[in-house]
Amino acid sequence: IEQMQVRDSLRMYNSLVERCFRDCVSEFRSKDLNAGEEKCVQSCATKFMKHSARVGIRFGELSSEAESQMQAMMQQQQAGK
Amino acid sequence: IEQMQVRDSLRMYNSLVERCFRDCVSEFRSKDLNAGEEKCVQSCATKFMKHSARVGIRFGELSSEAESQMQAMMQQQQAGK
Amino acid sequence: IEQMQVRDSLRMYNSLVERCFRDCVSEFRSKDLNAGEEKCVQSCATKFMKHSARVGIRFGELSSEAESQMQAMMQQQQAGK
Amino acid sequence: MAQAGQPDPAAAIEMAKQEMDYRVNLFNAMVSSCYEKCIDKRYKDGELSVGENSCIDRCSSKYWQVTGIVGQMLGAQGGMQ
Amino acid sequence: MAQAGQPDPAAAIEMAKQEMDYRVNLFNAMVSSCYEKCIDKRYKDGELSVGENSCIDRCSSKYWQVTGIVGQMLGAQGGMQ
Amino acid sequence: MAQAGQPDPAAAIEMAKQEMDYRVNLFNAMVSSCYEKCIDKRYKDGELSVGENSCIDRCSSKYWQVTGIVGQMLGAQGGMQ
Repeated sequence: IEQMQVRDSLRMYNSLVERCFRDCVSEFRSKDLNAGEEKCVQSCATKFMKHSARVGIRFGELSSEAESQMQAMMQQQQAGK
Repeated sequence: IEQMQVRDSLRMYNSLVERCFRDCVSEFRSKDLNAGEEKCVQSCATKFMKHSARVGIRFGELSSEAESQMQAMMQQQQAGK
Repeated sequence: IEQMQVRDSLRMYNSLVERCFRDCVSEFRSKDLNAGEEKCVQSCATKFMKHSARVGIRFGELSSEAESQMQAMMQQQQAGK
Repeated sequence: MAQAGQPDPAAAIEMAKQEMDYRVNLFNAMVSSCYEKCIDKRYKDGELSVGENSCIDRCSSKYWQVTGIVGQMLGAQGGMQ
Repeated sequence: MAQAGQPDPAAAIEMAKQEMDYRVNLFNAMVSSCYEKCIDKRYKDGELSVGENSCIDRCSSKYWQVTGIVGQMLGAQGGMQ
Repeated sequence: MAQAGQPDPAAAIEMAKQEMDYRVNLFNAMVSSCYEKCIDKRYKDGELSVGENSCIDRCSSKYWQVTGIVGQMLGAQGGMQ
């Protein structure tokens, strides 16, 4: 399970890099990032992490809501027996 | 092998959700799906499953065609020895 | 490890097919590829392999550069102790 | 000696893994789908705007509802082939 | 005591797994590629039209041919690095 | 008897696998990202032009720099949740 978490965070890191590269870098006249690209990558990465964190909170809420609904339903079924 | 099938059907389920969400939902003024979005998601899911099923049939035909060609070739090689 | 290499080359093969199909085939009036599509797929696959090979060389260079920098840094740290 | 209601530990671990795998994939899909729908890609800075934040909340909720609709449809027809 | 033509069981299972993994990936790629090429995304209802159905058949066939061409090219140069 | 600096072999193999998995994913992402940015999709022939070749070199270098920036940012805040 721990290995899965490492694998998943590496996967997320890879997808973050891919996305911010795609959105921020589009000029290939030199082999080094220019100042604008570098700043864009930093903003993109920060934004992506804040976004992920917020979705994570919502995801947790929605999951536990669903779980309590499930339990309420199962109790009703028990009572109806 | 059975585990792989569970994993693969979960993967397909995830990709179906992703696709139908992307194609059907594009307005975020409320937190609930409106009637049009809901209907769109249902049609999209139905269509996707019918599509998958049809590709599955074709895939089966093409696979077994390829296999008989392979066998015919191997028999020719045997005969040519 | 060997199994991972097989898996990875199969994955690359699949992504190559997907990409060249997407870029080269867009007409479905017959069930066989026409001459133009076939030539396009061949050029696409050749180009993709040459591209991958070149990225592979650069990737190797960048990796070993990074490694020597890392080692230089660690030696500095040792010396500074 | 596995009995109904008392599955053997290996199978239970396998199921827990798949459950977690499924949840991670769902979360990742939600993150990237809502990123596409809600985030301004100009990246002037690393902050999420008020509009982006409320879009993320609604998008997460709608995405969750889509998984519910699709899940019900697949359940109704006895899983997806 | 593995002999040529009589591989040991563990290796055979591993090969069967990879073969199946490859086929599942190929099928999934075919499904999503042909979905993009053939399906009308307006989702008025859940039915596939006559045009969509015949497009799916031809698309599957062409996709299969592309895998053949690419496979031959990779085989000819002794696998893909 | 695992001691600091002398991890047990199973964990070491697991780490090596993850390291390799990470590098393969990074390489694949670089290949496809730079393909999108640099390659002319008309596929008149299978050759890479001079412009494409130099674009690939610069793109690989910039992609590598983006992984560095993002890696530093994630490291600074103690990994990504």
